[in-house]
Amino acid sequence: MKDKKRRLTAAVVEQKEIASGIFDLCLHVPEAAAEAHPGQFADLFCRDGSRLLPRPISIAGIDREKGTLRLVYRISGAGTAAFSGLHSGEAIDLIGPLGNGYPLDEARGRKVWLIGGGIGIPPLLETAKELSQSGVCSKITSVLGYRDKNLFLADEFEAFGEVLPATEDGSAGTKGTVLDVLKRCIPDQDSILFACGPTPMLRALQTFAAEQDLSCWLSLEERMACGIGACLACVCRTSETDDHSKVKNARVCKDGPVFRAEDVVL
Amino acid sequence: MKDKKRRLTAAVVEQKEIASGIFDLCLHVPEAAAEAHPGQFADLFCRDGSRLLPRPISIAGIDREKGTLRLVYRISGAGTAAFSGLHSGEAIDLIGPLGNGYPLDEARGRKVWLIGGGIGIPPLLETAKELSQSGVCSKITSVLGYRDKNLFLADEFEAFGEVLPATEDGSAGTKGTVLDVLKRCIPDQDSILFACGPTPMLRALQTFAAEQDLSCWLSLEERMACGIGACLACVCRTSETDDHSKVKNARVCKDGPVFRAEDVVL
Amino acid sequence: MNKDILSINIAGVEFRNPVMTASGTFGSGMEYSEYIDLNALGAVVTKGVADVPWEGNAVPRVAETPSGMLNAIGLQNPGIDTFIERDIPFLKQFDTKIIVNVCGHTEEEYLRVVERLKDQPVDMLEINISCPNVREGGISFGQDPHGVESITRKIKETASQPVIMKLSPNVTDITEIARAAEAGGADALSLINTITGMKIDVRTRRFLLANRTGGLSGPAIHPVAVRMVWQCAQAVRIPIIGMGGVQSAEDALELMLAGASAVAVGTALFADPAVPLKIVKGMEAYAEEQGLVNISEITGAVKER
Amino acid sequence: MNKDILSINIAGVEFRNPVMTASGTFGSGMEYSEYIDLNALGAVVTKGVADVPWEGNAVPRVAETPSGMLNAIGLQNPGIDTFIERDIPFLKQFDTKIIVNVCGHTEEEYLRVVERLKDQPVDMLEINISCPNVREGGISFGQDPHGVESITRKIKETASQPVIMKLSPNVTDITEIARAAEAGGADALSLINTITGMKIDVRTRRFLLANRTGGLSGPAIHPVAVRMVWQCAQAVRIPIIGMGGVQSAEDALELMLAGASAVAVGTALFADPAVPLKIVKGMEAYAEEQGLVNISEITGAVKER
Ligand SMILES: Cc1cc2nc3c(=O)[nH]c(=O)nc-3n(C[C@H](O)[C@H](O)[C@H](O)COP(=O)(O)OP(=O)(O)OC[C@H]3O[C@@H](n4cnc5c(N)ncnc54)[C@H](O)[C@@H]3O)c2cc1C
Ligand SMILES: Cc1cc2nc3c(=O)[nH]c(=O)nc-3n(C[C@H](O)[C@H](O)[C@H](O)COP(=O)(O)OP(=O)(O)OC[C@H]3O[C@@H](n4cnc5c(N)ncnc54)[C@H](O)[C@@H]3O)c2cc1C
Ligand SMILES: Cc1cc2nc3c(=O)[nH]c(=O)nc-3n(C[C@H](O)[C@H](O)[C@H](O)COP(=O)(O)O)c2cc1C
Ligand SMILES: Cc1cc2nc3c(=O)[nH]c(=O)nc-3n(C[C@H](O)[C@H](O)[C@H](O)COP(=O)(O)O)c2cc1C
Ligand code: FES
Ligand code: FES
Repeated sequence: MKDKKRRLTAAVVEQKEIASGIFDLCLHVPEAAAEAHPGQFADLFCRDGSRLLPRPISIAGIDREKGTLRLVYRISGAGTAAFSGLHSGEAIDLIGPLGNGYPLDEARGRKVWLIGGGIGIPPLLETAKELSQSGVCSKITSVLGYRDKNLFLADEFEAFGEVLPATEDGSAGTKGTVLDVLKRCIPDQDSILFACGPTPMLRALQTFAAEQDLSCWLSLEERMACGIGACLACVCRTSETDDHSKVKNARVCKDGPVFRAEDVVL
Repeated sequence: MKDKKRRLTAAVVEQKEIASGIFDLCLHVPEAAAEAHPGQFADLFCRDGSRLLPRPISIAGIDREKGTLRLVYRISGAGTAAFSGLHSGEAIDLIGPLGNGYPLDEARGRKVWLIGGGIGIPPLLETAKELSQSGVCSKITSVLGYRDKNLFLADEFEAFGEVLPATEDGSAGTKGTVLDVLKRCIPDQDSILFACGPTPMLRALQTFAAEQDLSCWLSLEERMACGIGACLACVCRTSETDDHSKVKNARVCKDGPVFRAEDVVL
Repeated sequence: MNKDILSINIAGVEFRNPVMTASGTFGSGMEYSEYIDLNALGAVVTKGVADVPWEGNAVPRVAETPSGMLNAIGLQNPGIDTFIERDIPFLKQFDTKIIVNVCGHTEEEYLRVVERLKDQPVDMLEINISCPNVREGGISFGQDPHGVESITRKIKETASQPVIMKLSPNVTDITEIARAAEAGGADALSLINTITGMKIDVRTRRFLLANRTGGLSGPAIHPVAVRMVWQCAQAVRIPIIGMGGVQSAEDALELMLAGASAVAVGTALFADPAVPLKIVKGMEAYAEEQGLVNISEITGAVKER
Repeated sequence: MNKDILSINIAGVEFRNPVMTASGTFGSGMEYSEYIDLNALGAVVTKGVADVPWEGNAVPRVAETPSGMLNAIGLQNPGIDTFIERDIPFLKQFDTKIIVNVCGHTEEEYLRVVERLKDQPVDMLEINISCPNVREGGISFGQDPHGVESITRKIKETASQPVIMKLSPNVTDITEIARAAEAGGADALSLINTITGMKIDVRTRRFLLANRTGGLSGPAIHPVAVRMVWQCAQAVRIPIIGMGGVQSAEDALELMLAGASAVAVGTALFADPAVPLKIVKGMEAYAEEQGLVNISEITGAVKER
């Protein structure tokens, strides 16, 4: 019988602040690293007993040999603030990997466009790396949206193909959003889009992909409790009745977080 | 205007386990050390936000020059278990010193008997030290009750006078309790007793002191919330209606923890 | 160790141990079966099921609170047909008891589900008359003693399995409701369901939950659960399944000392899926330490100070 | 900064800011005055006072629970004579409002206290009809709408100060009680008092509190307080003072957005005596950040998502 999954204790390898309020955390947790795929997430627990629910954080890097996972997150409340205080050697509990991840096989022979906005950028990094290593796709272009000229992680994407940044304040790359970049250099029919970012960006991208008739996959975010598909907290509206719920509600944590753009209602 | 008292942050100087489950904690917290008297206590806060109430721990040593307090405590639940994991340099919050402390002046010219049971022993150590340093009393005898032959702190009491240990299992000193020691060598009328320990011990001592007509002071324990006299959680029954409550209830945290034996009903 | 030290009996049903999952936190066990061995549980209590699929509420459906959480799932469920086709066969693979939690907007809806379950291989029914997140029915049944007695009686007339009535804590006098359920013929009681609460985001000034209010669960409500179990244990003779904030063996034992025959674990699963099994182990250790022949000896055994 | 940005008015009484102390957690302020400047508080709400001294319950009177605590002080108090002689003169040294919390076993006892306070320099009365730890009277008043209306009316007839009725959360429908208090002429409502809970020591199998049950307070109950304040704000027109688990400016603001005109801080004082002043500062910062002219603009200003 396969070993049961369980709450794991990871050791902090290192952590650094890579932009204001944005932290890059490397965890040694071989059981999780062995199973992880790009686009999946881990659910991190707080040490403070008054905060029960885990915090979902996307997997930004996987080193199966070293048994490490890389997570990049923004401080946005008490839990992430506490994580940011973790030092090398300290422990943090988690469950994972969770969710489906990006369907890398769908990229076979295609031009891949990775579209990331803000704190949605990190999971695309491991996606780029694995696509590139497997040689499955013909080309990788990363369209990355930032607030300002602190283009965290952008340099790492350059190893895998062209990087087209956009900044809200126009301080680097295209002034505006990732959509402004895409509208300038429209992906051709051979393309596939993998995206992660804030809902307004995903919604705009969904419309864009529909208009251009492009294959597009979106990674969604929703408030979660169990993280594994049992509690039905984290649903998103779907276009069709899905088989699990028998209503038009898919679970972001289990059926997602990555969905085909045309399958979800944002 | 005098500065207001407040929740203080102490730095752990060092901590060691001096007997199984019993920890000796030295804290750098000059504001509290400057004000502290033997027999008072500090109220220690847990870092875990789910545990709101402070833990009262008696002051076992005061170094006003170094600005440190020494606390000796037994693990008896989640809070003390968490304290036992504190390392040098880490921070812990507290309020204090709290309560009245032993009336050292009452010992003037008398033979002092310090009667401690188990985890009630530590606060008597600073009491012994200050009595000895001030030279106010004529003699100090420490009657210390332990479970077994791990006579924690007993060696330190020896610097201030005779030490008469009792152990429950008879593995050291008198077999039995502190009462068994006292019944063998009954203090004379010139004596004053300062005691701290479990309620059954204090009750027996109260009876003994009444029978022998001895001046005796007891340090009581009770469940607390505020620790400063406002919430009326920690009352003990008194023989007379007291002035604060107008009923026969004194506050252990504020009016005590040290009471004249005849004033309280145990 | 005495193999049967934890075995208990409620309304004629034998349970391996008194540790169950709380309805709605465990689905029908599929997802958690990757994390824990369902055979080690006293029972799986399934998510509430209605006569037809329910969509539930809009998101966000959950919010974290100090030592607890609010949920307003709104009883999303795939309906009794899918449940019978998919969930019951799944659970029958395991050697644990199956308790099906039933919900509805009206008496008729409840009865339709109970009717459909009549010839199904499930061990007990748990009737949720207390879900605070359904506006039409739900809460009104659970807060009115007459309504509770009447619906209990009708369900008992229809059901082929023993019936547990699950009570809402959002009432002035829980014993009144408990007595009404007993009078209606309930075989057992489950308590407590969630306490209605609310959270507001002060920056956006908006309700955190789309449904505005949600049900508070988790350790925060444990003292209320202990109190209500104790009150009901004084008021009725039928067995009680206690729940609300159980996250350790101690919490479970507290509910049993207060009067529960078994306990369910809900929110604590989200913090650690292995919690139910840890509780089983902790109970075993306690039973031996306290020299019990069977854990049921502690049910209601709390003493005055 | 606008000096009056936090000033509020409840029933004609002007408060420097909306932050008060919760009755019973602050005594009459003497002890906490060593820790905080009472002049910086909107009001001091005193411990419940009765017509004669009360002994309160046996110890232990408190127990810790996850993110909360249980108390069963049992309204120990020195009686109105001592209160008038000692506590009111003490409080009059400060430039803050004085709200006297009144308790009793019977209507007559309440009225005797209210009568004695008639010519005293106190700003408001808060009538505790909801203390769950007094067996004779207390809870029955607070849980029955007729009782609430009747006692409110009688107190209003006697009192010379505006009257706040303090409600118990241990009811099926808090709005029914709130409306009854309003109908009886209450000038304002305070809510919530504590939720009844219990804790058992599983090793000794004994109740942790001598009184068996106690009142749950602290952050654990905050979501319930927000919900009840919001419900009552929809149901009545009189102002509400919100309390229950406030430990930060955000918690306080949540209650105000839900409909409270002011807030009180209780249990959080035990974790940090400076909390009320930190809340005042946090409110100031929020008011400026959100561009408010006065903090009362946010009372009841919660929006749909
Ligand atoms: C699938 C998924 C992947 C994510 N990946 C990342 C990532 O790689 N990097 C990153 O910085 N953030 C990511 N997020 C968002 C991240 O989960 C939240 O920022 C985080 O939970 C906030 O926790 P907190 O304790 O700081 O905030 P608090 O506001 O104190 O959290 C309170 C509760 O709300 C939940 N919550 C708050 N914000 C969010 C949110 N945006 N989404 C879901 N739950 C939320 C928390 O999990 C917690 O249960 C992801 C979210 C999801 C759903
Ligand atoms: C004036 C005074 C002085 C004390 N001095 C010492 C000392 O020097 N060394 C030492 O080891 N212990 C001392 N104690 C006892 C100590 O306070 C408790 O052991 C400690 O609070 C237990 O906390 P916990 O989190 O480990 O246990 P938990 O059981 O998790 O605590 C839960 C709650 O109960 C309270 N509590 C539990 N046990 C006691 C107790 N015996 N007395 C009062 N409150 C309790 C805790 O403070 C907390 O609020 C003293 C108690 C008092 C009242
Ligand atoms: C996410 C979630 C969903 C729930 N769904 C149901 C349900 O469908 N039917 C029901 O009777 N109770 C439901 N409950 C209530 C739980 O079964 C349980 O009574 C309550 O949460 C208290 O237990 P806990 O604190 O251990 O979670 C739900 C609770 C949660 C947290
Ligand atoms: C120790 C203690 C004593 C209390 N005494 C009283 C009281 O005398 N009168 C009263 O109306 N409420 C009393 N309360 C209730 C509080 O005023 C308040 O309503 C409740 O604790 C919720 O607020 P909190 O969570 O901030 O403590 C008491 C609460 C505590 C914790
Ligand atoms: S978080 Fe529970 S189903 Fe997704
Ligand atoms: S603990 Fe509050 S009065 Fe002593």
